[in-house]
Amino acid sequence: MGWFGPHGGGGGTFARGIHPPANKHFSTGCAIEVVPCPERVVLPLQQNVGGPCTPVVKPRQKVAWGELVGRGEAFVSSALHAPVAGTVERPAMTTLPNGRHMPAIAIRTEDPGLTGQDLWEAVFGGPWSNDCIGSYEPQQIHEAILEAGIVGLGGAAFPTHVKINPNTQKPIHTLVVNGCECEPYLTADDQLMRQAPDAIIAGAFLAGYAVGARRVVIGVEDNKPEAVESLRRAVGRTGIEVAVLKTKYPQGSEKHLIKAVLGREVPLGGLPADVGVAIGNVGTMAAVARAVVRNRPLTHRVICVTGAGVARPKNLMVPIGISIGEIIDYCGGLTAEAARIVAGGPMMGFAVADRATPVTKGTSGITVLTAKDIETSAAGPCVRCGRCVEVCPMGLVPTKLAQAARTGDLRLARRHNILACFECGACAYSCPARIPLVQWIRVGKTQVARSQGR
Amino acid sequence: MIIWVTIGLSAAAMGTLAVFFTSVLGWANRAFHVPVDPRIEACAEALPGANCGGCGFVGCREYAAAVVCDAEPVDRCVVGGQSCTEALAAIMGVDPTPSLPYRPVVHCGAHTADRLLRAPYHGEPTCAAANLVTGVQGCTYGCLGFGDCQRACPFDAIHVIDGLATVDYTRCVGCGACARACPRNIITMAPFKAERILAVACSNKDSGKDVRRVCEVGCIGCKACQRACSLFTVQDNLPSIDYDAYCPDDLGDAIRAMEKCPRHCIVAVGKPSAKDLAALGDEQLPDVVAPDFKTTVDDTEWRG
Amino acid sequence: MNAAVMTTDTMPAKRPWRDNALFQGWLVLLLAVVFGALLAGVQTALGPTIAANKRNETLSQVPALLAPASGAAATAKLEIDTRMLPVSRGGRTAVYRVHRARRDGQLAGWVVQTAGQGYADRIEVLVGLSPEADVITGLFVLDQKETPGLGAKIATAPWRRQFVGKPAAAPLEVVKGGGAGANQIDAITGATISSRAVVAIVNRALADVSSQLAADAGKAAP
Amino acid sequence: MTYFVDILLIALGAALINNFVFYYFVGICPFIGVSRRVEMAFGMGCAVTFVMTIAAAISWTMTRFVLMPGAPLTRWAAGLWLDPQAAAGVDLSILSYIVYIFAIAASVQFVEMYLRRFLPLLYRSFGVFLPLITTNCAILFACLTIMSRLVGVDDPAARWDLAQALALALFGGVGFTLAIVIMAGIREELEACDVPAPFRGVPIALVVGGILAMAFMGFTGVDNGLKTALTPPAAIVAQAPQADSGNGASTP
Amino acid sequence: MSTPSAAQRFVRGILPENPVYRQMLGLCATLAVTNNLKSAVTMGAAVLFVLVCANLMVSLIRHWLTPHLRIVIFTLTIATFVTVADRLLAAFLYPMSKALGPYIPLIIVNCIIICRCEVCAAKQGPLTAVADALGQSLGFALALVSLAAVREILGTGMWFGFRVLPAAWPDWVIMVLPPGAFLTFGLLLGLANWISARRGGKEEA
Amino acid sequence: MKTSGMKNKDNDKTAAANAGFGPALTEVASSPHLVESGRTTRRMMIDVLLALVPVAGAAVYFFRWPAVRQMAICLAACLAAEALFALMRRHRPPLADGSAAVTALILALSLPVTAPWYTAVIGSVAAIGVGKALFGGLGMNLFNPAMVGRAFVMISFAGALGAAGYQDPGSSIDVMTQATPLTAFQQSGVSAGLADLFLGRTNGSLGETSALACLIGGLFLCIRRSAAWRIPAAMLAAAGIIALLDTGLGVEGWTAAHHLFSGAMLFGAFFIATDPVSSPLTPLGQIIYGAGIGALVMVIRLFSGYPEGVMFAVLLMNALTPLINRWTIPTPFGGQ
Repeated sequence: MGWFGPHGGGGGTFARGIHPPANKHFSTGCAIEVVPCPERVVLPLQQNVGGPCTPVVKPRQKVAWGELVGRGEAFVSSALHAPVAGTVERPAMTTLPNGRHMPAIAIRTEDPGLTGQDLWEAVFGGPWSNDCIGSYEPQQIHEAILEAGIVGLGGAAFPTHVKINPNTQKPIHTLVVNGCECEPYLTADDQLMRQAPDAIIAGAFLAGYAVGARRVVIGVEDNKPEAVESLRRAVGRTGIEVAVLKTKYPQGSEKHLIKAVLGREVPLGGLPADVGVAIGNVGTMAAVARAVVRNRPLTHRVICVTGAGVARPKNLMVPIGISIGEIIDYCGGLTAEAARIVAGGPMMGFAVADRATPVTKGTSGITVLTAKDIETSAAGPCVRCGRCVEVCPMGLVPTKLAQAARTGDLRLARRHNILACFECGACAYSCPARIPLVQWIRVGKTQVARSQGR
Repeated sequence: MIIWVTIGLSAAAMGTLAVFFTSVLGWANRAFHVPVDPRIEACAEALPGANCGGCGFVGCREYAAAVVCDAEPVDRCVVGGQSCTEALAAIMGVDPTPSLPYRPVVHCGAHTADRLLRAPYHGEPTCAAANLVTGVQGCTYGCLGFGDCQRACPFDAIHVIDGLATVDYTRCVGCGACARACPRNIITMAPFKAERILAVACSNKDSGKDVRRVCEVGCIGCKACQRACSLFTVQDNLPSIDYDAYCPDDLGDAIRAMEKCPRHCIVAVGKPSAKDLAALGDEQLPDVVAPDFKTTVDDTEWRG
Repeated sequence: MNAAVMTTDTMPAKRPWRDNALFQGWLVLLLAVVFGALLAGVQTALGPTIAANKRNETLSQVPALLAPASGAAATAKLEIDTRMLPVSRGGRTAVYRVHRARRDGQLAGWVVQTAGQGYADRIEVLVGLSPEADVITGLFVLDQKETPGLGAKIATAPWRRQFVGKPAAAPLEVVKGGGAGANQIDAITGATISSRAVVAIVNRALADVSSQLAADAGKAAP
Repeated sequence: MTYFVDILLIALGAALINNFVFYYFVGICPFIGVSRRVEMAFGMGCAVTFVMTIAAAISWTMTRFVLMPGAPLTRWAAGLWLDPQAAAGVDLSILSYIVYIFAIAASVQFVEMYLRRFLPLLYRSFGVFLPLITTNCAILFACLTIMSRLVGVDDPAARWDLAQALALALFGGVGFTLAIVIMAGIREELEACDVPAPFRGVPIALVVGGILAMAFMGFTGVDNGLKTALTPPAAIVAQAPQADSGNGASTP
Repeated sequence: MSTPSAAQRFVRGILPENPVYRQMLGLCATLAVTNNLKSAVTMGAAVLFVLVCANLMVSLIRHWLTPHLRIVIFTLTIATFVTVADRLLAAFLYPMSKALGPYIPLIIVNCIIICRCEVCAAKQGPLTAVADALGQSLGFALALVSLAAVREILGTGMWFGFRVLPAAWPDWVIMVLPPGAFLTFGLLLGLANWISARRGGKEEA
Repeated sequence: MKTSGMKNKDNDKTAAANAGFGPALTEVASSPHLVESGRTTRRMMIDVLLALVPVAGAAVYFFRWPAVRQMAICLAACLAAEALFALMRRHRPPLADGSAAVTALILALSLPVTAPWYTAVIGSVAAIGVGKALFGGLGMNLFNPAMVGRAFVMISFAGALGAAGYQDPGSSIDVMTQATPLTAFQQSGVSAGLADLFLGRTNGSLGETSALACLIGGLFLCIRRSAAWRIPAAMLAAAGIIALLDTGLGVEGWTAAHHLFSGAMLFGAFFIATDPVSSPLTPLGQIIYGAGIGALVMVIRLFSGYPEGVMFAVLLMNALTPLINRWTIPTPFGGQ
C-alpha cells in the first residue's frame, strides 16, 4: 500500500449522493455538557446488531457503577454494564426506536457516583499518553473491547470486537476512522473531535495496532474545520492521517467513506475487510481507548439534541438507558412547533412517539423537527423523473425497488439488488412526488427476507 | 381425363402426405417417448383452476403435480371443497380424508379507542409499511388496521372495522390469504370444529403492566382461564387453546373460563356450515401467533 | 395441446400390427384421401368460374381505357386477347401482360398491365394505349394499399383522367400545382410520393413496351 | 447486389415495416395471451420463429415442386397418363392450405417431441408454447405469403427462391418476437399502473397494441427509400419490372 | 357437470360465451377484417359455413377419434372446409374474396373453430354441435359487426358503403388502419367489461 | 355466547397519558424525515411550462393569432378531458398538477397552425384519454400522451395535417405560404437558410420552427434538472452523426446543421423526448433512449415517406423504454 496523497486516492468524495441543508448551527457551538444522573435507566438487552445479551443480574439486586449486567454470549453480541449504581427492578419490556420490542434491565439509581466534570474527566479527559500505547498486545486490546461491550457508536451499533479483531482471516492494511457525521443537524462527533481529540487518536492508534493496520486515516468532512484542526494538533507523532473530505451525504456510510478516502469499492455484499480495511467511528475509538487504557466499560456516550423543535439544543454526555423524555426536558422541553422527534439524525433516524424510549449505545442524537421541516404532503404518483437514481449512492434504482415492493414482485426486487440498499434516504429526500421510497424498500426487503426464510 | 387425373393426383398426394406424417409422428411418438404421469393431467382437470394459491402452491397445476409426484394430501383445495377432494382421491386411489375447515382467526380484540399510545402516522397506509415504523400504536403485537388482509382477500371476506380486522365467516372459504398478508402474524388458521369456536383475541405476550400501558382490552396474562379450564395454557403471558382437545359439545369449563376473563379476551368466533360439525379429525394445531417484528435496519451496518 | 396425451398414450404391445402408426391413423388416411378428392372436385367445378372472375376483373376495365370509338365502331363488340410480352432490358427479361383490343377486327388499342412499388405497397395499374402505342388513352389502378385519404386518391377518376391524351414517348413528370405541360401530371396534394410512384410505373412500362407494341401494330395493320 | 438488397428488404419489411402483428394482424392471440412476462414472450417468439422457418421451408418446397400449376413433380406424375401439354395444366394448388397446415402441425408436434426427449432444458424454456403455435396464424400467414409469391407470378424470374422465402419467415418471426417482447415489457410495467378496472388485462393490451401500431406506421416507406438508397442508379434502369400477379391461370 | 343442451349451446354462444368478447378467440380476423361492414359480414358468413360443416363432421366421426390424432383430424377437416369456402367466395363473390385476401385461409387457424370442435363437437351429437356452431358463429359475427360499425362510420362516414354521416364529416382515417382496429377493439372490450361488471354488481346487490 | 370482548375502560389511564410527549402528540413516520424543499412534481411541470414560454412566444410572434387560438383550444380540451376522465373514475380532477397543461401545450405546439379546430380537440381527447387516463393517469402513461394524441390526428387527418397541410398559399402570414423546410427539401431539394431555421422564420408546427426558442427553453429545463440532459444530448448527437454521414461535410445546401435545426428535432429533443414518465430511468438507459430516437428520426427522415419522424421515433422508443430499463439496470456500488 503506497502513499496516495492527502486523500489516499479516493479524491475525497464518492459518486452521487445529496447535499441536504446541514442545519448544524443549532448545536455546533455547544460544548458537551454532562447530564445529571437520571433516577432510573432502562437497558435494553439488545442494543447492537446481532444477538441479545443474557442478563446476569436479578431483580432487587444491587449493582455498582460499571458492573456487568448482561453478558454477550453469541459471537456477534456485546456485554452490557450499569451506567449507574442502584437496584435492579422487575424485568420490563421496551420498544426501541427501530421497532425492536424486547426485555430490558431497569435500574433505579441509588448512588450517582461520578457526576459533572469528574465524569467527563473519567471518560474522555486526558492525558492519553501515546507512548505507553505500544505496550498492549493486539489480543489484549481485543479482549478489552469485548469486555467493555463496545459497539459502533455511529448508529448501527455493530459490536466492535468483531471488527477490531486481530484474528481475522483477511489481512487489514488500513484503519479508517469515521469522523464524517454527514447526517444533517447532528454535531455530537464534531464536538467530540474538538473536545477529546486525544482520546480519539489514542483509540485509533490502539485499534489500528490491534488489527495490524499499517495506516490509520481519520476522514472528516470539510464543514468541520475546527474538528480537523483539533485532530491535526492531537495527531502528534503517531503518523495517523486526517483526510478532509468534501461534504456530501451519505459520506459516513462505511463503504462510501472507504471510497472517498482510499478510492476502493467494497464489493457488493462484502465487508470492508474484503478490501483490507477496518473502520470505526470516532466515538467508538474514544471508547476503545477508555476500555484499553482505563479499563472502563461503555456506559456513557455523547449525543446531540438538536432541531428547531427543542428549546435549547445541546451536545450532551448521557448514561446509556436514560429516557429520551428526560433528555428533552433537560434541554428545556419541546417548543410549540415541535412535530416529530427522531432518534438519530433526520435522514436515517427513527421517529419516536414514546418519551420513555431509552437512549441506547447506537443513539447518536435526538433531532426534534418542526412542522415546517417535515413536509407532510401526500405522496403523488411516480413520474419516473429519475432523481432517485441520480442520487442513490449505491447506484440502485429506488423507484423500481419501491414498485417491486408495492406489487410484491420479488423477482424484480432481486434483479434490482434490493438488499444492497442501506436505507440512507437520499432517494426519498429528493423524490419530487414525496413517495416514501425508503419505507417501500424496507417492505420489499422484509418480503425478500421472508421468502428466503421459507 | 384431366379432371380424373387431377382428382386422382390430389387424393394420392394427400394420401402420401398423410402416410408420411402419420408414420413419422408415429415413429417419433415411440422414439422420443418420455413417460409422463397422466394423473397430473387428470388432477389438474379436477381442480377448479382458480389459481388462488390457497393450497400453498403457485397454481392449480403445481398442486396437481405435487399431489401426484410428492404425495401431497388431496384435501388442500379450499375452493373446490369436498367434491374436488373426492375427485382427486379417486384419481390417486386414496381415501378422501375429511378435511377440517380451517378458517382465519384474528388474535386481536382492540378497536381504535382501545389502542393507547397511538401517534399520528405519516407514510404509506399499509400494514406492511406501518409495521416498520415504531410508535404507530403502543402495542407492537396488535392489529394495525391498515387493511393489508382486506386487500389480500379474494373473497371480500375480511374487513377492517373500527381499526380491527374482522372476518366475515359467511364469505370466508379459508384460503389463508389474509394470514399470509398480515405482517404481524396475528391472523392464524384455526380448525373450526364447530360453527363457532372459542379463540383468544389477543397476541400480546408482555406482562400485564406493559399491556395495560398500551391497550384497554389486551390480555394481562392473569391465568384465570387456565385455572378455570384445562383447554387453556398460559405461556409468555398469553393463553392458547388446545384445539386437539377442544370438543365443541363439551365446553362447560371453557365457557366459564371465557366469563372469568377480566379483559374478555376469550371470544367465540365463526359461522361454518352445519355439515362441518361432523367433520372432525386429528389435524395438527397451527402455530398460534408468532409475532415477527423486526426491521431490516437491524442488518444494516451503518447509520447516521 | 394434445402432446402430453399423445406421448403418454401407452398402448399394449400384444398385437404389433395394431401398434402400427398407419393402422392407428386409418381415419386420417381415409379423410385425407377423401378430402383430397373432394377438393379436386371443387377445384374442377369452380376453377373456371374463378379464373373467369379474375380475367374479367381486368378485362371489364379495358373498354373504358381505350380511346372512345366513333361512329359505327362504337357499337361493335370488343374482342380482347391477352398475351405475355417478354421485354429484354439490361440483361434481364421482364414479362408484361398485354391485352389487345380489336373492334371488328380493327386494332382498337392496347392495355398494358404493370405494377411497381408504391408508397406503402405494390401498386398495380392498367395503362390504355392507342393502337399505335403513342398516346395514353386511359389509366386504371387495379390494386393499391396507399394511405386512405391521401395516396389512395391515385385511384380516383379525376386524377387518373390527367393521363388521358398524354404522349407515350416522352417520360411523364410530376409537378405540384398546375400541371399544364404536355407531359406533366399534377401531384395529389400531400401524396407526392404516391403520384410519383404511379407515374414512374407508367413511364417504365411505356418505355419497355411502346416500341414493341407500335411494331406489332404496324405488323398487324397491313 | 440487387439480389441481396432484395433479401435485405424482404427481411426488413417482414421484421419492421410490415410487421406481422401490427400491420397484418396475424399472431394476435399469442401476442395478447403470452405477453405477460418478458421471458415467456421471448420463449414464445423464439418458438414461433423456429417453427415458422421450418414451415416456410416445407411449404416453399411443396409449392414449388408439387402444388403450383406446372410444378415439376406433378407434371411428371400427370405425364404418366396425360400428354405433356395437358400434364402441365394439372393444378393442385387447391390443396395448398391443407398441405401447409398439415406441415405446420406435424413439424410443431415433431419438434415438441424431439425437444422433450433430447433437449429437456430447451423444452422447459419454450417447449410449453409449441402446442399453442399450431393455431398461430402468423405461421400459416407466412406460408400463404410465400405461396402468393410463387403461384400466379407470371415472370419466372420474379418468383421467390428458397432464400427469399426463408428470409421472410425468419425475419417475420423476428418481427413477431420483437412485437411480443415489447408488449411483454410494457405489460410488466402496466402491472404497477392504476388502469381502470374494466380495462385491465386484454383491453389495455389492445390499446397499447394500437399505439404500437401507430408508432410502427412511422416505418412506412422505409423499404422504398432504402431500396432507392442502396441500389446503384444504373441498376434501377436495368431492373426488371415486377410483373403483375393475380391473373394466375393462363401461361404463355 | 351437466352437458348443455342444443338450445343452451346456441344461446350461450351469442352473448354469455361470446367467442370474441368473452373468450378472446379469433382476434386476428376480428381486427383484420373489420374496417368495413361488408367484409365483416362476409367473414362472419364464411366462419359460419366452416364452423357448421366442421362441427357436424367432427360430431359424426367423434366415436372414431383417437386421442393423439384428434387435433390432426380437426385440422384436416377445418382446412378442407376453409378451402371450399375460399373457392366458393372466389367464384361467387370475387370482390369480397379479393378484399379479405389471406384472412379467409387464416380461418383454418382461427381458434374458435378448433376450440368448438374440441369442446363441443367431439363430445356431443350432430344436432347440438350444429346449434353450438350456429350460436358461436353468430356471436362471432355480432362481434365483428359491432366493431366494424364503429370503425366504418368513424373512418369513412359510411355503413355498408352508403354515406350515413354528412359529407362534411372529416374521416378518421386511422379507424380503417391497423391502429384503429386495436384501439377500437380495446375500447369496446373495456366498455363490454364495464357493462357486465355493472350488471353483475346490480344482480348481486 | 358473546361474540367479542367488552371494552374495559377502568384501568390505569394516567400512565398512558404521561407516556406520550404531551397532548399534541408528535407524529411518527419512516426515515428520512427531510425532503428537498421546492422540488415537487408540480414544480417540475411548472418548469416545463416556463420553458415552453419562449417557444410559445416565438410561435405567437411568427404565426400571430391562430397560434394563440390553437393553444387555447388544446388547453381547454385537455383540461376538460382530464377533468372528465378523472370524474368518470370518481377521482378528484388533478388539474393542479399541471401535467394536463403541459400535454396540451406540447400538443398544440406540435400541430401545424393550419390545423382545423376539431383536430386539436380530437387530438387532446385522444392524448388525455388513450394516452393517459386509460393507463391510470399521471405517472402511469407509458407513452408520451401528447405524441399519442398527435399521432392519432396526424394519421386520421393526414390530408389536413400532413406535409401538405402546413402550406396555406393564401395566408396573410408570411411563413405559412411556404412549404415546411423538410418537405421542401425532400420534394424539391430546396434548402432553407440556416439563419431562418435558427430564428424560426420558416413554416412548420407551431413550436418547432424556432431553434433558438427551443434551445433557450431546453437549456433552462436541463439546468433546472427538470429534464434529463442525457436524452437531448444523446438524441442530437446520434442525429447529428447520422446527418453528417449522410450529407458529408458539405457546406452548401442541406447540411447536418440543417437537419438539427429543422423540423421538430430540437423541440422534440428538449420537450418531447424528455417526458420523464415515458423515458428510461437509468443514465445508460437515457443515453440509449436518446440515441435511439435520434437514429430513428434520421432513418425516417432519410428513407421513409414522411418528411419528419420525431413523433414516430418517440413513440417507438417509448415502447422500448420498459425493456431498456430492464436491460440497463446499473451496476450497484461495489458490484461487478
